[in-house]
Amino acid sequence: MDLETERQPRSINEIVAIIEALIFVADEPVSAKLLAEVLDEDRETIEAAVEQLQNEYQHRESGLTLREIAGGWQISTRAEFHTEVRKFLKTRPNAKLSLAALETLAVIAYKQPVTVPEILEIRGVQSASAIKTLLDKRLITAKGRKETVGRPMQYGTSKEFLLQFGLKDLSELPSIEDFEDLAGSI
Amino acid sequence: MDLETERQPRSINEIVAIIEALIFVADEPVSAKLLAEVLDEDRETIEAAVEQLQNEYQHRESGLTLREIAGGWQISTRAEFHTEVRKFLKTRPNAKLSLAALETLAVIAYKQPVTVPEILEIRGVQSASAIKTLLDKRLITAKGRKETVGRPMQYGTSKEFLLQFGLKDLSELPSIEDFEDLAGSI
Amino acid sequence: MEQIEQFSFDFQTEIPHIIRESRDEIRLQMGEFAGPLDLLLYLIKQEQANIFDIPIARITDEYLKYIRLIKSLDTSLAADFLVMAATLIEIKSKMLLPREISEAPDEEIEDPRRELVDRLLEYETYKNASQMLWTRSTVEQAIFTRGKIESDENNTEVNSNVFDLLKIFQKILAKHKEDVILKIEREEMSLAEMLKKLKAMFREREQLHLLELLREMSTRQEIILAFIAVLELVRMGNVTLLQQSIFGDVVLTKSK
Repeated sequence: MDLETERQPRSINEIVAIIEALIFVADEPVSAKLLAEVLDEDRETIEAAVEQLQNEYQHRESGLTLREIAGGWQISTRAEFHTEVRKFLKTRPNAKLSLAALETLAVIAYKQPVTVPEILEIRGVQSASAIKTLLDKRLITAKGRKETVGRPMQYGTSKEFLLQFGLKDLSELPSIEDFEDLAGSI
Repeated sequence: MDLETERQPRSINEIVAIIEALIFVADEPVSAKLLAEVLDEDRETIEAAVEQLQNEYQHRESGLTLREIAGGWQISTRAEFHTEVRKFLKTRPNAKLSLAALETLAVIAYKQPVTVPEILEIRGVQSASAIKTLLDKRLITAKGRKETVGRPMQYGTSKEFLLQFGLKDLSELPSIEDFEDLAGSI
Repeated sequence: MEQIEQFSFDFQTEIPHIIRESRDEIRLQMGEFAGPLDLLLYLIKQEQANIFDIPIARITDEYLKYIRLIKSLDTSLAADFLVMAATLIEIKSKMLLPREISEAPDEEIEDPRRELVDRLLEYETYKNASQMLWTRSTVEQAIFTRGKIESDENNTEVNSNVFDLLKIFQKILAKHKEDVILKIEREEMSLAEMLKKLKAMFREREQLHLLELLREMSTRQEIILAFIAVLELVRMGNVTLLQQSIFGDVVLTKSK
């Protein structure tokens, strides 16, 4: 099965090119780990190659960009061309989340794993339909049960959340203290 | 609606970049004619820009190539990397399931241990190939025979199932009661 | 691109607010507040009050005025707004009570507004965070990923999570239920058959409780038939009806 053993060592440029091809065919962001596995190269080589590829994308005056999102690498269009892309695809901007859904999402993002009663406590209002919307949009997902009376379901954000909000991972979210400091001013 | 009229004339490099973005987001090869329409530029300008873009792709040592196919332009991976690309496509996570397999999995998850005739009765359709897929993906496993006529095999979910769906144990599967607060919205 | 949300808003232009038409008339502008805390926060800012020293009487009055405007709000949400109204009134009344002269004057007296202020601050924290999320998603909407390519052909497959399993299972069960009902309806019983069935029952025993009998029936149709059959048996003098107490069970007894 494993014919890889007899292959020639690859040059860094070749690795960069293969990585570009793989990131392109993938239908979701590709982690450096997976790239290392498929190419059977060590992690440092892959990371150096990805960095080189990203530099190339930055320096070419290109319509595309390579970015890190949801724990992996993805090629996407540059934001500045959104008017033309949208005109071409004949799409309108996505329907935005309602205020209630956004607030609920913020609570879930920062408090996860969190239960429905805990969300109610913070928002002061039933959040059932907002939670339903977020589940339907796959922005949140189940994160086990809380070991308390009734073992309520806990919710947390999903990979789709990272994708739709352009985050590498949750640690990229600004810290909640930043918003705490803003509260009560005015 | 048409705010385009007052836009600044674009530089050739900008046109090249936009064209790259449009070809990238398209589901099908994009004709020069369509590009000219969307960009509201004349055909010669577009053709010159596409040629420039193609030159760039040829001269970069890239994993991608720009090719003319079926009367339009398309970005694809370079043929020489097909081994790696194929290997990569095979490694994609196998949490993806057809709807039939997903339905069968849902029945098995919530009714386990359950036999093939019982699944047939609940789903109302033969589920043999779906069961085979689920067995192949190790999402379900045989759980002994049922002591009834014909002693049919019973199936249940596997450890791999828990892993892929992010559950600690089966009690973490969401239940209908979990959605009673969300009721009315589901 | 799927469009799910029915209403969208824009943080910069569509923040809900109240327009004061005259002294007693206020009008709600743009959508609904996301909850009672949202409304309260708005009113406090409107009054240019200090959140750490809320003029509780004035704010409560404003809040109650608004509550009257949202009578039409769906009941589950209205309840949460009313709970807050009760809380405000309670705090207001506590503030009106003369402060007892404390035994130890240095001792800090708990401000009745304290808990509310804490909740408002926590809520506002998340509200600010949600604005950040809104901005991020707006930026993200300007970025596109590649179109479909050949190797995507297995995209009929869905990436699933546990909620999909539950939803699908519920759908299957719902479909199943319909099938069962259809099957029963096809095997509809006639009045003659029901009479026969009842007579057979009375061959074996002297008495039958009506409720018990009706409970044995699996569909509305059968219950109605059984009831008519009982009346028919009474009419023909085959059984007598006896109710031992008002609202008590009715006992059918075979006539001698």
